[in-house]
Amino acid sequence: MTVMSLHSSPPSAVAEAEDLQLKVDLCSEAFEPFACLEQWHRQLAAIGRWSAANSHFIGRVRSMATNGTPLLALELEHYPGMTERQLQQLATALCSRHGADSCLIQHRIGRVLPGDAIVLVGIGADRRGPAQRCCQDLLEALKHDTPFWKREWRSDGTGEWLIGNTPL
Amino acid sequence: MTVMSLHSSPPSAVAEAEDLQLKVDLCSEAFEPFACLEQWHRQLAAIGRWSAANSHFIGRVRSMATNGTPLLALELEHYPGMTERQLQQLATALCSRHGADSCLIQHRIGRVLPGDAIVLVGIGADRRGPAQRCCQDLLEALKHDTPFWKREWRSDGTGEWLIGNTPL
Amino acid sequence: MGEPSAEGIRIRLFAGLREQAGWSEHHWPAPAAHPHPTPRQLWLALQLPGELSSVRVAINHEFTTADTPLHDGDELAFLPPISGG
Amino acid sequence: MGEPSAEGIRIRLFAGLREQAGWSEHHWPAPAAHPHPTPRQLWLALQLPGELSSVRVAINHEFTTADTPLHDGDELAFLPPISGG
Repeated sequence: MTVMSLHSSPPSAVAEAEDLQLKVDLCSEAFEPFACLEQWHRQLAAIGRWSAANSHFIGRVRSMATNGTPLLALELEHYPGMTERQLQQLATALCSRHGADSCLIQHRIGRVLPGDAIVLVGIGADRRGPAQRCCQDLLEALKHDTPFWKREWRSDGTGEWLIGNTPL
Repeated sequence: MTVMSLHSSPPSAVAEAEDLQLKVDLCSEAFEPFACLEQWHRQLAAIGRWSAANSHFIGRVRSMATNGTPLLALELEHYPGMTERQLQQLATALCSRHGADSCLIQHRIGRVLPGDAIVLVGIGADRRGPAQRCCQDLLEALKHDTPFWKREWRSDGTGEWLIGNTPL
Repeated sequence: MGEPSAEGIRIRLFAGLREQAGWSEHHWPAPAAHPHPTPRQLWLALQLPGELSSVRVAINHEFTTADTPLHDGDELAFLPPISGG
Repeated sequence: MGEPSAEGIRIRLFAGLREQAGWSEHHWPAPAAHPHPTPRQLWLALQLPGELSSVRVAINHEFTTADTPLHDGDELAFLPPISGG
């Protein structure tokens, strides 16, 4: 599995949120969301940074294309460099705003099959409200303000770029 | 591990939401939230009932008592029979309201140690908004409308019943 | 007081309320002369501690009001403030 | 047009916009006579398809406006509607 990992923050982000535990990966092959979460929580616990409140979201690729025909696969394009930078900036800003303590983002790139996890967001905070709100806001930011593009490959052989996202 | 399991709905609940995949357990010993989630998702996938949007919440016992002293353990009392029934009714009603497709609840009873998972709520739906909102609402319902009582056992040997919950 | 029925009413307390009262379960032999007491009447009759307004009432595992008439065989519970999750 | 600078401006397209335009990357040799073109000017000069108002503009991996002056060595990207997550 090829993973582009951004475990450390750039100098400017570190100054803003030096206590945030942040891990952002773009995964070019399938990832197991629960194994990722378990490992992340284990890492946090090992440094005494586990949280009382943990909110997670896992998005999986649907079986149907937006036109109602069977979906063969989604193709995920991104903007190497900007996508990682944007994810890290958005996560740092939102975790700071909500007072969250930890943030895990895993996002697929490349060809993703129906049923496969395409995105995982995990937020740890001291209270459930901030954890839940931060997880929601980060998911929206990731869907609307991070350079990812989805192309649907359909069973009739056609491929079409999606314009925007499914409604909230 | 002793588990009181409620995998099937009572006749009345089945009629209201026959399509809901529901699993509610009261666990008298520590549970591994990610192993539970993975197994649950595997079960749903096996019957073709996996969801595109999955929202989870995991609550862990804090290290500090509400008076700021170290916490030895939480003691979780419940009302056998009513607690299970209430969880099932609340989950069925909220999943129906939000249009969620699956619901997993795991809740500890007995003596729970700091860092241990005390509650797990997992909701599957077709879209992220319903999944997130249902997960939040069910967590609040579980905290305020299900007969559970927490007693803090503190390092000075005292034990005190908590009145209500931490703020949202 | 009249003759108690065969079943009567089972009364249960939990958590802090149980400890303040000093008991967890009580059998109330519903007298023929007053067969349908309310939870409020039993709260007073049993001299339970604190204010009834601070607890919730459940009959047969369902929340209800303190003025719901009880029936022979019912299980009544007084629930102090809940702290789940 | 004047003499192109050493670096010029790197222009990138993505997804549907890339396919409509038929190219993914273009080097714009910033002329000395007009060293600070804006993304809007380049969009028109390159005759890119569709409306500029439907795409977002990034310079050096940061979102910005279509009227931000570009500098020698900048990377400009036109981003069609995003669909992440």
